[in-house]
Amino acid sequence: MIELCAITKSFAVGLPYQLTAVRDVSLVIEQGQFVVIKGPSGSGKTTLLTLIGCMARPTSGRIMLRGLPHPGLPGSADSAEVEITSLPERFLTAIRRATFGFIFQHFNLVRGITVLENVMLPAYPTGEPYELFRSRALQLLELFSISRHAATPVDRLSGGETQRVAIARALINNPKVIIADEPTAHLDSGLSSEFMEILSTFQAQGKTVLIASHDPLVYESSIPDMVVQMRDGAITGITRQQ
Amino acid sequence: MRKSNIFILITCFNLALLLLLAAHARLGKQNAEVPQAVCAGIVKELQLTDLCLFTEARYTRHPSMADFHAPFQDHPGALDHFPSGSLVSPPRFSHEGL
Amino acid sequence: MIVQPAALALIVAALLTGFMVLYAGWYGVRILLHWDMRSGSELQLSLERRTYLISAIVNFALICQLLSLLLFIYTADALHSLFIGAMCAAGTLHVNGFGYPVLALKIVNFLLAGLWLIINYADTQGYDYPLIRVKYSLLLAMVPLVLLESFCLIAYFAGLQADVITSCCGSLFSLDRPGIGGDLAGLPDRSMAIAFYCNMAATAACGIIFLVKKRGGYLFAALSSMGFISAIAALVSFFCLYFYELPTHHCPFCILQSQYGYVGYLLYGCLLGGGVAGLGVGALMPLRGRGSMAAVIPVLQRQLMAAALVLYLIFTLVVSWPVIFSSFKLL
Amino acid sequence: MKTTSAFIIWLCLVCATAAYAADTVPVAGEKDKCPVCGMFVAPYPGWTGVIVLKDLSALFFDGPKDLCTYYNNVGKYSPGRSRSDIAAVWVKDYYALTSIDGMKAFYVIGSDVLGPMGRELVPFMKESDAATFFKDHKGSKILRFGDITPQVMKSLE
Amino acid sequence: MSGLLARHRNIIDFALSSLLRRKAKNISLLAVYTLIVIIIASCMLFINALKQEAAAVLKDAPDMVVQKMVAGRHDLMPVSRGEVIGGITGVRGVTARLWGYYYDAVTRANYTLTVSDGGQPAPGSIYIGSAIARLTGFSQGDLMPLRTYKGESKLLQVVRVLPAEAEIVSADLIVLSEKDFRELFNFPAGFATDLAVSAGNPLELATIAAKIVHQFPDTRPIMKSEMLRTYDSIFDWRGGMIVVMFAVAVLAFIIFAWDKASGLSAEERREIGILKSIGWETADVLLLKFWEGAIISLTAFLCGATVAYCHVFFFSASLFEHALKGWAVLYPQFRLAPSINAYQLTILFFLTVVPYTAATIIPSWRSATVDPDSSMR
Repeated sequence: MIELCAITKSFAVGLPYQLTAVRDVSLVIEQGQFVVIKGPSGSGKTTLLTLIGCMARPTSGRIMLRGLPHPGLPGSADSAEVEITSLPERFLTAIRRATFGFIFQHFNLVRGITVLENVMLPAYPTGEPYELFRSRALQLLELFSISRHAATPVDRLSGGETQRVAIARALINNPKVIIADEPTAHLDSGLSSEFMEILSTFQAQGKTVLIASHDPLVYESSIPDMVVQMRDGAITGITRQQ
Repeated sequence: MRKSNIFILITCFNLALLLLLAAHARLGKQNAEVPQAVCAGIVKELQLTDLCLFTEARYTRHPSMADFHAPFQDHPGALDHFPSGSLVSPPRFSHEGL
Repeated sequence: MIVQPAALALIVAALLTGFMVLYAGWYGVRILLHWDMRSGSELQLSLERRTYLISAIVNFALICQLLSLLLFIYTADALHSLFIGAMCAAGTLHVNGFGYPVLALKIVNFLLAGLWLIINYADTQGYDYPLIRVKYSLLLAMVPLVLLESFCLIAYFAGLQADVITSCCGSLFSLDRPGIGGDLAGLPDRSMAIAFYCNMAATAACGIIFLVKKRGGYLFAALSSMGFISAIAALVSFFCLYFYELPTHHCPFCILQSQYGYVGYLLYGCLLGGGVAGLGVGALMPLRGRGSMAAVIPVLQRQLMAAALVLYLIFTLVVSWPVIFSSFKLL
Repeated sequence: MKTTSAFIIWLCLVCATAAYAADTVPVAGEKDKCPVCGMFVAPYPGWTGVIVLKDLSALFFDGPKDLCTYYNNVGKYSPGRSRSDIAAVWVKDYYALTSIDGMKAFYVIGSDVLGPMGRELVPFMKESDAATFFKDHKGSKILRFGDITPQVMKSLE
Repeated sequence: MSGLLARHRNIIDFALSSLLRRKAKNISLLAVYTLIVIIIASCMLFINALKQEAAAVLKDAPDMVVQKMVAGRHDLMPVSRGEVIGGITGVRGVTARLWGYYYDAVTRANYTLTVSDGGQPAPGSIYIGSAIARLTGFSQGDLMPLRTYKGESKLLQVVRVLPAEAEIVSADLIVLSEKDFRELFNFPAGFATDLAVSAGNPLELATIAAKIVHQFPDTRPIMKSEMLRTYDSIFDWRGGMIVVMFAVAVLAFIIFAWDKASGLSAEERREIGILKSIGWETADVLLLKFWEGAIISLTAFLCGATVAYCHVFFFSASLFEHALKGWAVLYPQFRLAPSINAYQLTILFFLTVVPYTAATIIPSWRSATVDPDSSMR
């Protein structure tokens, strides 16, 4: 479970051009939920995702993780509750690596290296034996039927293949939460619905899925459990689907 | 093969090469004992004091026999032996051609 | 001034470490002044990022320090032929007043940098930056010492004049010479050896007690520091004689030469490593109550203690070897 | 008759070996160690002293000081032997570095020249050499072999 | 422990991938770096081999040479002083040395003429060094003309060419008889160039030298240890100067390396942003940068040292030949006894790898602190 309590994130604090991207947001996301955050661009969706995904620390407010892995911190059981707002970057990164898988707007693959290497990248600094995560990466490629491209540099892939590589990379460390930021912005309708289908299978596996999007194809689909509406950094409404 | 393995192999190969060269040096030192003994024999027989490395001036031919003002001794144009002494040639004197 | 590749290499290393440590010290001051863990401000974030740079720099400085300590001693040893009367490093270092201070500072700085890295390691294991002030105060203490060392090293090489008449180790470490060398050599050899063995035994006992009962960390640190000093004293006054098989030669440097199989590097390496680890145990003692450190430090202390014990054991075995097995006998 | 000739042959042999013992000085090898202090002798050829026993075995010393220590207390270092077993004593003349008869040499003590074992008895064949050395190197006394008593040895420690 | 090792290996994998992606840039960096290592290493190996050669060859040089000085210059030494010096206690023997220089206007080379103490060769015949034989074409049995002090030509028969392997001490030597030597230069009888003194006990040399200076204040004794030390300091000095000169090259290279490490392109920034957002920590990126640098410097260091060794000992340091030859006409050809040791490699490491590493620390850190959320913006 992820719980946000009165989260505010400001940039350039104390300067004339101070900007508050997220304002007093409180939200509870249960394990296994499929959540879409919708809103126009500049509404603070992405900033909220970076805060939840342990990439940045809020200016005020608290974020609690419950039942999620948190390596290096006391309380070894995953059921323990961790307050992540004031952790050093080192620990935030460790949590991010173990808990979250990210899919970015432009997929953000590292150019010039192969598909396989791109998929394995998040596992490199974990110190896990190479053979282990390599076979996992090959399985994922198999799952998304792109194994034949394993040794191809990512620059040579088509849009759909790139998307699937990005998803495979998000899954390499076996995360409990998948975070996707405007994943369908550059995809045609066919690929977008394929993408949603794939994500819904993750939900079926018990993973939490968190998407920021202003694409109607995403938030009007029947898949999400909850749609959070944002405007100017604040939540303006929550729609739950049964 | 993993890239890191290739790198480690290449580095090991380089190190082995260096070790091989160290072994070569040891061997070469033994082989050099004979010529060095010949040299030492001539040094002893002729009571030599210096190596014949640079024959251009007496302070470079016999550095250990030269004195403090040696650079001024050979010809008026001789500059200090380093660095210009080994790079600049002396002026040509008229009496040399005779 | 002696222009020689090894001297140049050492000067380059000294300038680099001096400059880097000064840079680290400057940010150390800023961290001490502005550190506020609860704040998520940009200043705090940038300071947190600086800590990575500073530990990278001290890491670099420590490795540099260790290598240059070895290179310095070896160079001093290799240069002895340039000085009349010098037989080994002892004479070369004695050529001018900066030689021995450089050596002492190098050893002290090595110990301090090792200590800093131990504390830094413990600190990075904690999620609440518990040791940040301790760590950066220690860094600030190191800065002037490292700068002084760099200065002394450059002054030493700048002041080296070939053909200076110096003393050889035989006279520097002879019994009737006033000064620390003579005092060390003049210590009663047998009782020094006994003191050394007792000290090592006590250190080992204390370490084992600590490992089992988790008590007596301060005592261990004190004993291992004393062990460090008594090991050097015993080496100079007693064990050296067995390595040289000469009843009058007390030089602590000649054992670094090839005739003695470079055994000195092994001995001093063990001693320095053991010293750092032993001091680390003591330095961590007062810190183990802080925040998240309660879980981290005891584990680290046990590892350090084991390392110290193993290194001291190797040292003891190596120095005892010739005493037991050589046919040479002191009268 | 037979016994006489055997005796003569025996006498010749003894004389020959005695002559051998008196004339040739054994040279220390790489492995020879000083029986008094255990040091290797070979690195200090300029100081090496030799004692040849009657059975022609040779003992090497790294300096005249250790040689005299041995000479003053033979039984301690070679159990079962005594001073009477010694056939010849050789030391190195300081100036010439040649072996000379230790019994007839002149020894300077108290000088500023140190041997491998520190303060030394510096041996000379000629008294005049000893006197020069005495003056050059600030010696304190010139001794003959017989003057080297345990008390003198004590002063060298 | 194995986890730590696995992490390093994984990161090396990626470091190699990212180096290979910018092949042209990194290979040129490696090439320049290797070249600098080669030059510095060749210089150090060459100098060290010469020092060792000097020590090995000159170990039987005279214990001490006594020169007479007049107005700050060498002057002829009266042989009679040799008897006085021979009387000093501790002196084993004194021999008068006769030697000098001869300038050959035809070849424009300086020869060293010396008289052997043993009375060889006989009057009218000479031995010549092999470099002279090579330069002039004279060989055994030929008659070699030398100009006397009067300008006349004196024909001397070459009876022996000194062995080629001894060229490092004898390249320019002409050994002749005392009679010929004195005739050639009108060298006054009763005088010698200098005196060679041998001592029974080398420990006494200092005392003997002091006594000689006391007796003849206008003389200068040069002990063997001083001769050997002269070579040590000349070579150290020259080696040091060459290293100082190449320090400029190292400096330029380091600025280049700094620039390379700190001038992050937009592409590189983006990549590091991606790495950090997918779970690489600042320390991991630092490690990545460290390994990128270490791979380059380790490879350059090892290859450079190997090539330098081959250059100096297999190709007789042919790149340095011209700089060393200077304007000398006679240049000895010699092969140095090879030597390489950990000490030299450590110095080389300090002169090349350590500055490079230091120069890349701060830029690496700067690139490692790209915000993880930068790739989301």
